[in-house]
Amino acid sequence: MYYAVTIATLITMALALVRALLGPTIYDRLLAANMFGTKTVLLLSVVAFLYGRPDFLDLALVYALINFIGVIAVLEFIRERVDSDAAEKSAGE
Amino acid sequence: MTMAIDILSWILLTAGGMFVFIGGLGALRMPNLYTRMHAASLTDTMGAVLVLGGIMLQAGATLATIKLAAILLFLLLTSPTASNALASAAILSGLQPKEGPVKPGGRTE
Amino acid sequence: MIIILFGIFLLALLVITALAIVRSDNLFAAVILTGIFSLLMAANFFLLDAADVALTEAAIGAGISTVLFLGALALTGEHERGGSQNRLVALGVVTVTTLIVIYATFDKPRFGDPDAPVHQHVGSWYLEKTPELVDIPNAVTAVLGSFRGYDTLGEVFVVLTAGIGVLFLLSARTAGRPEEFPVADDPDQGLRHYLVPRVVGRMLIPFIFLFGLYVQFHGDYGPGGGFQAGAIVAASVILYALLEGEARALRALPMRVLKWLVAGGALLYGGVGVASMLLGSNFLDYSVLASDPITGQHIGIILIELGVGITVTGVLLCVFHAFAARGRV
Amino acid sequence: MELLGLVYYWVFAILLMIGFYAVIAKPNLIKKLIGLSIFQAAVFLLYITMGKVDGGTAPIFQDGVSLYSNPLPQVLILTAIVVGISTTALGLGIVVRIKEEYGSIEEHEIQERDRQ
Repeated sequence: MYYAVTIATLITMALALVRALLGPTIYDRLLAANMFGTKTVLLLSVVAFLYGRPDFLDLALVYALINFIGVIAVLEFIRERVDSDAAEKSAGE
Repeated sequence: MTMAIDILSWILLTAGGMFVFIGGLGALRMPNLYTRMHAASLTDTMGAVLVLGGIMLQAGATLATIKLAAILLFLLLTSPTASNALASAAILSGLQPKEGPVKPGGRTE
Repeated sequence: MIIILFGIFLLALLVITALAIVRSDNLFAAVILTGIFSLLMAANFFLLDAADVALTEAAIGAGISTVLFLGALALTGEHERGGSQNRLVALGVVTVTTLIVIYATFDKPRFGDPDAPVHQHVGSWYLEKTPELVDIPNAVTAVLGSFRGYDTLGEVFVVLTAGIGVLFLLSARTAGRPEEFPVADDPDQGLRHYLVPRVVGRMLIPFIFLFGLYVQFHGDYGPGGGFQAGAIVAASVILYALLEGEARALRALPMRVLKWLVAGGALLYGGVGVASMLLGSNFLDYSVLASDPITGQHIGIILIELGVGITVTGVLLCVFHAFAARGRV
Repeated sequence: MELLGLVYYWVFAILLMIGFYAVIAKPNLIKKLIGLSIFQAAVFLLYITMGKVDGGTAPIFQDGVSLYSNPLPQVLILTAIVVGISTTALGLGIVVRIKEEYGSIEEHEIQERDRQ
């Protein structure tokens, strides 16, 4: 049954990647990247049990803790850009 | 007893897999950013709860369960926060949510 | 078997992501895709039994590399002008080289072959001797800290040198700029108007820091060690800086302290080596640090891992502050 | 099975060349650095792939397990990842200084200004 969850997670990762590639706005990409992070946490937890080495859950814990720093950094970046240059439109491509 | 736990965790894992998949589908197919975000973030947290809950039942009362609970707690804290941050960044940059009905499968951008 | 299929699926995603990164015109989008690339790399490392490496990739790739690239983008602009130059020549070179390298892979030992040449020399010796000579469960930490301590010392000094280089480059004053740029506690700085990320982020910072310390000191028994811990601790301080503004982060950990951390960690590492020399053994041979050789090894590994962690934290934070300060001028 | 294992090496080759293409063909300096980090990642992947042993597990000793993957490539790559981010940061620092002096990070514009 771990395999079923792993396969579902992998397919969802592929779907999220397609969303990240399509865009169209930068926020869609960011949403996809964030989703990808959550999926990676699930994948790593499930695979740790699949391998029979549950002590490797530390890895999933790292991602659960610091994955959202990326989103916060982008938010800060966008805030600065909006402040400095309101004219530039944030169209993705 | 172990049989019951196995069946329960199997149900949780399958449901979690479904939720995860539906979230991915929603993030891909929904017509604009805010609906995509809705699909992705809601099913994301639900999927995480179910999958990690299912694994926790398998792990039993070990250190692994505590770690899984910590992972779940942090995911439940950070994932909605990231969605909130993302939505406010999108609004801030002038990407307004569209009102009114959307044609199925239609792209509104 | 089925795990290999999972791995190949992840590798396919990896190649697609890499292609998208190179093709994208918008550097901002490319940086976000780099984050996905790093997640895929970590998942692949984990499937290939490299838990320690996956942890390092997670600690570096999830936050810090995105933050550094964004810091540089804020200073240089995010749009790439002009397409590829000499596109056809480059494509030709790249295609031919790919084909040659793929042709060469047919002579490689089978994937996962236990008799491959890689496993014939020191690798298996390390696995055999670790329980006897160092006696810690994590063979990777044993090799990193003890058997190949010289190597790691070299790497730490490369990190140190890179950090010093960034400080030299970005602290230089340019003509027409004010000599001192005051770091004011601007209320608009950071994300203070965003209540939700700020509150949740502040709740998380202590846990990230604590987890960094756990990774640092649990490195002998599970995946972890100084390199990973340094990156995680640095990530927690960077999160603080992002949420509360540069000024507050600099008040909590001033640049002066950070520079001492950078030098102090490397000094601690070298000092352990010199101490073992003074006690009558070779440089970085920890066996003499205690009456019992194995206890000596344990003490030595904990000390040098601490040195590595301190230096990595210091360098990453110095680099982050250097980019951020440059943007404020 | 034989071919499935080789896929790892092929992906190494392809990633290596994708990174190399970005370095030689893209005029934007930051894009070159991103390409360089993809190149780097490909090398990491090669090392870790070679360290894998069939049926082995991560080289962290556990009771009841006798077959472990090779720890040596992992040690080399673990340190290389951290060194990689530091050197990338150094490269980004140089790019930022170039932008300040030349007003551009596109290779041909920089060369044009050099010729003046």
